Amino acid sequence: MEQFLINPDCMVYDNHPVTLTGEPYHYCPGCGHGVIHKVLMEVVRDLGIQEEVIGVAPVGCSVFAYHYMNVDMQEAAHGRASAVATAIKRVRPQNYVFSYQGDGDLAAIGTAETIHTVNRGENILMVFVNNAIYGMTGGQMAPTSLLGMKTSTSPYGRDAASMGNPIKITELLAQLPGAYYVARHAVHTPNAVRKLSKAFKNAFEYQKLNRGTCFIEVVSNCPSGWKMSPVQSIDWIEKNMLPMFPLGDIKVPDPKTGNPVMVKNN
Amino acid sequence: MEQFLINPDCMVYDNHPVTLTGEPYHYCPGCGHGVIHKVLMEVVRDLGIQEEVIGVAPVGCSVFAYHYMNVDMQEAAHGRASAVATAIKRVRPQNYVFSYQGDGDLAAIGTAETIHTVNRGENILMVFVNNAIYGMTGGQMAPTSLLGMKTSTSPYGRDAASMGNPIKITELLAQLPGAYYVARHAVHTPNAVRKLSKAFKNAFEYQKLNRGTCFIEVVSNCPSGWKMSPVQSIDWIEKNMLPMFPLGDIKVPDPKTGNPVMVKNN
Amino acid sequence: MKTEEIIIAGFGGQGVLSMGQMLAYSALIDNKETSWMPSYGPEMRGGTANCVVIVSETRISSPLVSKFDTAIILNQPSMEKFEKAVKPGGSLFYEESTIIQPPMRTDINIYRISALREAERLNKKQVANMVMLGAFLEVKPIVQFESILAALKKVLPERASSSHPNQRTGIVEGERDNF
Amino acid sequence: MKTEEIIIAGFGGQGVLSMGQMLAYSALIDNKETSWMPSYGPEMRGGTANCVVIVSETRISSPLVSKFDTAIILNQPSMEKFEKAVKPGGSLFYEESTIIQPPMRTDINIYRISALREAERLNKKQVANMVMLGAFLEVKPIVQFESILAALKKVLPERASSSHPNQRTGIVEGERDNF
Amino acid sequence: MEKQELKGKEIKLMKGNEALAEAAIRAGLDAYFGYPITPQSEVMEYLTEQIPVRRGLVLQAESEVASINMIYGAAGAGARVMTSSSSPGMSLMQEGISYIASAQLPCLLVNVMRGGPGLGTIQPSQGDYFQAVKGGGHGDYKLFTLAPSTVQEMVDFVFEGFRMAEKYRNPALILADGALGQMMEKVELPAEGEFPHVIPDWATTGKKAGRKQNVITSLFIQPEKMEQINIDLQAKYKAMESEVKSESINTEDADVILVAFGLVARICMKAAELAREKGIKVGVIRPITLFPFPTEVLNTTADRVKKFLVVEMNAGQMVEDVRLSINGKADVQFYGRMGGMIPDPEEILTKLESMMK
Amino acid sequence: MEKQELKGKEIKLMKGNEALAEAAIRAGLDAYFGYPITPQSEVMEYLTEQIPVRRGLVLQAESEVASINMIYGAAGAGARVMTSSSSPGMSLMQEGISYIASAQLPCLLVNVMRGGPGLGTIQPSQGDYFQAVKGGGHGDYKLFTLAPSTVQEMVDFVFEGFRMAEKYRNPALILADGALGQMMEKVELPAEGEFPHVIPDWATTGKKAGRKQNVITSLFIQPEKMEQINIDLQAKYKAMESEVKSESINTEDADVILVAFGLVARICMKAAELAREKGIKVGVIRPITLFPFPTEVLNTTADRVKKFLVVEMNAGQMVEDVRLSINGKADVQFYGRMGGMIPDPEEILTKLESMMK
Amino acid sequence: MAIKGTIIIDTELCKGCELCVLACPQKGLVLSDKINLKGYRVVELYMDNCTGCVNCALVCPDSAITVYREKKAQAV
Amino acid sequence: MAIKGTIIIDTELCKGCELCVLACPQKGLVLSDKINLKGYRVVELYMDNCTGCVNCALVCPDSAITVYREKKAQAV
Ligand SMILES: Cc1ncc(C[n+]2csc(CCOP(=O)(O)OP(=O)(O)O)c2C)c(N)n1
Ligand SMILES: Cc1ncc(C[n+]2csc(CCOP(=O)(O)OP(=O)(O)O)c2C)c(N)n1
Ligand code: SF4
Ligand code: SF4
Ligand code: SF4
Ligand code: SF4
Ligand code: SF4
Ligand code: SF4
Ligand SMILES: [Mg+2]
Ligand SMILES: [Mg+2]
Repeated sequence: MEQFLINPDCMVYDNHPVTLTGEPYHYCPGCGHGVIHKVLMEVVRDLGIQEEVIGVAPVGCSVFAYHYMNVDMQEAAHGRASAVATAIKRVRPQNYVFSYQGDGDLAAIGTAETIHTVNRGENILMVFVNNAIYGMTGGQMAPTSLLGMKTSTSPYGRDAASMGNPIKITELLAQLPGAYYVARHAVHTPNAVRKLSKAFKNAFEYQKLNRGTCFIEVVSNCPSGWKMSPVQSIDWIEKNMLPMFPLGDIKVPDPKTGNPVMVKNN
Repeated sequence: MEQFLINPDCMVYDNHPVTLTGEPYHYCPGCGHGVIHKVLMEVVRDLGIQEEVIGVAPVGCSVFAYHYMNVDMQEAAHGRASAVATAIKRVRPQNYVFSYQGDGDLAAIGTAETIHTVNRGENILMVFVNNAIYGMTGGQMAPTSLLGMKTSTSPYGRDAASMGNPIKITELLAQLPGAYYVARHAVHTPNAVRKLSKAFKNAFEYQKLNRGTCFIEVVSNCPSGWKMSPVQSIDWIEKNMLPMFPLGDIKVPDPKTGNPVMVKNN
Repeated sequence: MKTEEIIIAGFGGQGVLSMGQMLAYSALIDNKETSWMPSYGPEMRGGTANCVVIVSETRISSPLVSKFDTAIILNQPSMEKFEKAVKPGGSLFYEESTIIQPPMRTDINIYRISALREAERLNKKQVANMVMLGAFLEVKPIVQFESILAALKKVLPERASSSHPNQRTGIVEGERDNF
Repeated sequence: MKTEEIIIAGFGGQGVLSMGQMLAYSALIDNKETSWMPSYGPEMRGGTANCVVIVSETRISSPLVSKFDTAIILNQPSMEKFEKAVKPGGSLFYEESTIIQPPMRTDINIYRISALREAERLNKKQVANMVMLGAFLEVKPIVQFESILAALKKVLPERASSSHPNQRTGIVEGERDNF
Repeated sequence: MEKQELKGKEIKLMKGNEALAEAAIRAGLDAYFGYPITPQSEVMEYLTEQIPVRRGLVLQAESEVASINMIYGAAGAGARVMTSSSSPGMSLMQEGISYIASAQLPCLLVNVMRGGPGLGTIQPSQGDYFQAVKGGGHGDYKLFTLAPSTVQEMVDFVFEGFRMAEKYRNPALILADGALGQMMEKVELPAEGEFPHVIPDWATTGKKAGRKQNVITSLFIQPEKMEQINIDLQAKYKAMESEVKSESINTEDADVILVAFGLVARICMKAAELAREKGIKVGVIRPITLFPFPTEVLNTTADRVKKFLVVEMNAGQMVEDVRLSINGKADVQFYGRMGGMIPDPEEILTKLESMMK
Repeated sequence: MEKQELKGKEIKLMKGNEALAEAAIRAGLDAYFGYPITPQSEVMEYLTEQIPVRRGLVLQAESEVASINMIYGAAGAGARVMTSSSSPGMSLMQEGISYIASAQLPCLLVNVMRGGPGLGTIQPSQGDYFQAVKGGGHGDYKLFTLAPSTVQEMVDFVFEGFRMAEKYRNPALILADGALGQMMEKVELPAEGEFPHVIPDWATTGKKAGRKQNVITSLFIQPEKMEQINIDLQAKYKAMESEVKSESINTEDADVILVAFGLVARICMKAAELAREKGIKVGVIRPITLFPFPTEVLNTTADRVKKFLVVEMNAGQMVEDVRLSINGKADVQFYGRMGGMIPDPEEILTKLESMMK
Repeated sequence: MAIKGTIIIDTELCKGCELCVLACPQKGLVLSDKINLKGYRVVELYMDNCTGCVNCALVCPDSAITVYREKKAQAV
Repeated sequence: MAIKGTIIIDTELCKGCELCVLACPQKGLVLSDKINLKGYRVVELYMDNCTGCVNCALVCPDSAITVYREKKAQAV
């Protein structure tokens, strides 16, 4: 029976989309980056735009994103991916451009570039992977680390008084007129992954129409930085990340006018 | 009659508060910086805190603020006044600390420092002088320059599609939990000046209570950069600046709880 | 003339920079070598401004010099700074109304100009600098009159071009006499 | 012993770094000179890790050397890299279960250790590295046994200290025989 | 806005900053990214006025850090790009420059120097020589560095800078000073459209079916690989040495040589004229490329001439490269003015006289 | 959290980064501002764990740009402050460092170098020598630069760095490499609380009635004034030369001298041992302060020894200062590894042998 | 019975994170004792109740899973 | 009649911006013909209807104006 199934005709999920290089990830077991890469590249495959996409990798665990994503890519300096993406899109408006950044990259050192890229409404997709920690450098506190969360630079837990509150940069960015489509997704369940896929698809479609910046936060996990097993990290996302970073659309085009409107009660 | 009036007893407005050095300003005729300096220093005088205040000057036309404000001051690198102020306050919590910054300084190059200072809720007063232009360098476009506004780097007028919309950074910052008191004032009329004075006073009082960041935007004018007379610039503030940057409180402490709340309909 | 090194100095608003530019433009039109070097920066904010113009028949080495063949002085602080910088035998032109302490040197040629008065007579205060330039050219015709008029168009912004006839009159008046 | 230069190499999770640290700590307790130099960086992410430990009676010049008196090898890639780096007459210890291609050199002393099996026997896989260390010290007692036990406390984080007795057994077992 | 025709060859009187900007347009600039700073804001101002009615694009970034990373992105996408700034702004760009050098992206950087350190003053300076040629950013890299001394060279070196940048896949730098940016001189502008730019095949333009993905990166985490990159870079820098340029004036019979770059070289020429009037035989060597440095010409000149005076608007920076070139063969002295002060020919003459006593 | 007692003298086995952090606490650090970057993140990690239960304050900034400007602010307010980073992060600090140098604020900077240029690799390097000693930022300024070669010196130079910084009102820099940050050695830690810090009277602490306002600035817009500031700075740098430090090992009878700083100096010592075993008389000179540079000792050694080999983990940076010191008196050769590779004693020996042939 | 499916796990890509195990509605996956060349214990399908729902593949961070599913038409 | 006041303008500080003129509810200020040492035309009080309302001083960017006002008590 199984033998009968295993033929190209019956394949319903291909683990080797042409848009991935097939190179095994260097990520830790269970790391969300892998899923996000895959979903993004599946969308690129599905839309048939592999030849037109240019991506920008950050400094962070996904610094080697170009080893995996089989599209033209640039590796940006820490925090500057959106500036790099801005320039690429400006000189090559005919291409689809995305940046892919972590929370340290996008919401700490790169805050100015992030805000101004969105404020200018650059016609790019910004993928923001929020794992509430600096994964690559060994688990330091990120701007999105939760209150009380222990990291290697908040060993007694993040304390609002001295380290500030976790920043909800996505909600801030949504306020800017340049932001066209803003949503927060996750990859902790199959359904979350399906929704993320749809969101990426929307974003590329809006980019084709030159509507402004599409910004998609993906709540992700970092089992190593969080010092727990991958399975525990999924639970931790549900219990701790999502209450602070609720999933869903934040700003979407009005179906009638096409103008972006804030989603209420988000 | 006049002679009779002119005696210290009858003086109701002293143009030489001890908190100003008395050095004549280098500002252009009619420039708002002068008024803002004066109001700020009058409040310092009125509160009797001259010995405890440490100010931070920006790079911008007010780079020489310390020539005029007779308090201890530091001159910060362009955009970094809030980082400098953060550090001063952290090592000297017993002092009152304020930063004084222009729109280019605070909302362009210094965006990351601005956001994170407020997000950490540093116990300082940030004075944000919004004159919608880079005064010091000769009238280039600022992040707050209005749509259609002609500047030396937007000679055909600011265009949202390529240069983005004027950024309302004050409204953004008010969203951050670290922001305790956020308001927008101006100096174009005597009444506006009176309100600004009150706001500065509030801010220092909250600082004493360690409540978080107080952020006061002051809509100001730059006759030279705007290429008009001082009197015309007042009119231009009313007609063009205020519709985009409406005056009033944005976030204030709830009188009952003391917790900061957003002011509705702002 | 082989090389003429000129300093023009005054307050920011007196048009010293554009006066210098006109001279340089004219030299260009005359196919001469020329350089125009402004002072910029701190002293310009409401303070003084100056520029050094060199017009030469040969390649100009340094566009910055500390001794001048000619100084055109429009205010008192500049007089104090530059009177001593005129080469012996050189010339100094100054606007009489703004100078409290007239120059004292005896080894140079001194021209006292009533440019402002002349300009007011023409009902255009702004052309005082042109009057001054005209006076200088009367004494040292280092560029052709036609070239100066052509240069006017270049230097003055589109808008100001409307005052062109006046400026022209200014130069002409300046060239006429008034010292 | 005047100076002993040791490389310990294996996969990230095998505890090679802490094994080296224990050795260095013990040397410190014994009042010897010591240095511990880890490889860090790219090869560590899910890959190999190694450290160089030097224990000496005199001042240590370079903490980095390319030839070793002893190599303690815990996986195949490390064997390929470091077998050739053992000085003639030196020693090579390796964990039998993880090595596919055993060492071939004849000019060095080779010790094949069943540390993992031994550790499994003790019901604590994590102490395999201690078994290995014990075996090494049995051959080359460059630090005192008491010092190694004292060092244990220093190296292992508070939490892991509970496994202290086991670790201790590991070392003891390692010292006993098993090669 | 309606686009203008391509401009032909022209002779004009122009400010250094504006001439440079005009030259960039004529050199086929695809994109400029920058942030205002005195004394070079006219570059962007000129471009924002001209580009919309001619061709290319200009974007005022939120900072110099953003600008330099935009340069990285646009250069990586195959565009001909330029940024300009002045000293403090250049300091902020150092990380980005190191990235660009490492990723081997061609682009043109312009530093119109002002007096430092710190916020300093906006008056002219040459205080960033070290930063330019020794590498202000981290790691071993070099910028092809051109030092104009006339407004004409502000024009010519834009073309030369792009040419070198593209030939070697390396950032080029024009190192000028504030005075050069502000002064006007006659310039001959080459015709527009005669310096074509081909999008390089390594650029990220979208992974077409026939080829492998293109990647722009400066990350080579394996030290062996990173060392190889460095070896390649060093070989490239070595190859660049063939492009070295300098100007020697009246050095044949000279008893003393003035060495200076940029505007100061012209002041030195004037000083040399004055000195010759007084009977002191002075020659001038002007390094035109600061990297590669004209080591050879200095070294061979030192076989004959035993006194050198290096003049700079700083505390003594290029003088080190002169000493390294001459390697003890002659006496190398230094005269410098700092913090925005410009030396005048007379003071150089005085120094020369004291040396010849 | 309850505060611990002051710690007494102790001997410990510590990682370089942690030893440095511990030393800073014992040296009375008031505040640390920094941003994570490999291979020095342990500095801040250690401090965030220790400081809350001991004394001082630590703040993770949003970036290196913010960190260095926080250092400016806190130093200007009279605190004893430190930041640390690694190569790309240091590049981002260059503007701020230039400001600090110009405003003459004492503080301690630490660069634990990694391989560049660009993002490069996290493996050890000495590629930022030029940036450190020539000034990566704009304008003429110098950092008092210390190059530790042992973990013990990572401790000692924290004290020395603060001492020099405060004595000269100048930033001091510890220039280490990644391996030194990561390795463990025995260290003797001085007792805490024995290195008192007095808030300087120029600091911004609030303008008390009796005195004039205190101002921290690097802006001196009048070039005459800015030049004077530069003259003062240069005089200060000159004065610092009296603090120069180096180590000479077996140079008396040497036929060839190895010159190296930091960890590489120790590798050279090993190479020298190996060479002497083979009969080549090798000495080692280790510059300990990189600015001021030990010009004198190198120059006088060159009166006798005619061969020098400079070894660095870069493409050849300090070798220029060695050549400048020796000024043609001896043959100066260079051997370097780049991009995170560490030379081993044997390869240096091979190079030595080829030189002595 | 539900539509029948199956999966193939590329065991050299699998890192044994067990996220697929968590995601499988059929509870058909389990961490096996097999260790791959990189040293990870890998997951395997131990029940034949797979529906081909794709859930496991969607959440697999290492793209280790291919899913096959009986076609509707064939199922008839 | 309203409470009587007056002002003193430090003409060396005044830059003739006329913002005080705009702000004076009594319309008592005017740009005069006098030019100060810095070359600015300065403002003067040309009517004696000043009420000492302080408006002019508040908006004066150059701190040029001191205001005096008859005390209530005195006014009685
Ligand atoms: C200028 C600079 N500063 C710091 C670093 C060190 N660094 C590398 S990645 C990183 C943060 C990574 O965190 P994040 O962006 O959240 O990505 P993640 O690894 O969590 O995916 C830092 C601080 C650097 N490479 N460059
Ligand atoms: C790093 C750096 N970049 C740029 C500059 C040049 N600069 C000085 S002030 C300024 C902008 C001033 O505008 P704003 O902050 O709005 O102040 P204003 O002059 O309008 O009061 C700029 C770009 C600088 N000094 N340093
Ligand atoms: S450190 Fe965290 S973010 Fe980085 S690869 Fe590992 S799990 Fe993923
Ligand atoms: S340029 Fe504008 S902001 Fe600056 S002093 Fe003049 S008017 Fe004021
Ligand atoms: S396809 Fe569905 S049912 Fe089959 S193994 Fe995967 S998750 Fe389980
Ligand atoms: S999710 Fe993928 S990597 Fe994780 S255990 Fe399952 S198959 Fe293996
Ligand atoms: S005090 Fe009031 S009434 Fe008097 S001049 Fe001023 S604004 Fe006018
Ligand atoms: S507001 Fe002040 S500066 Fe302006 S005109 Fe009136 S008095 Fe003069
Ligand atoms: Mg992260
Ligand atoms: Mg402004």
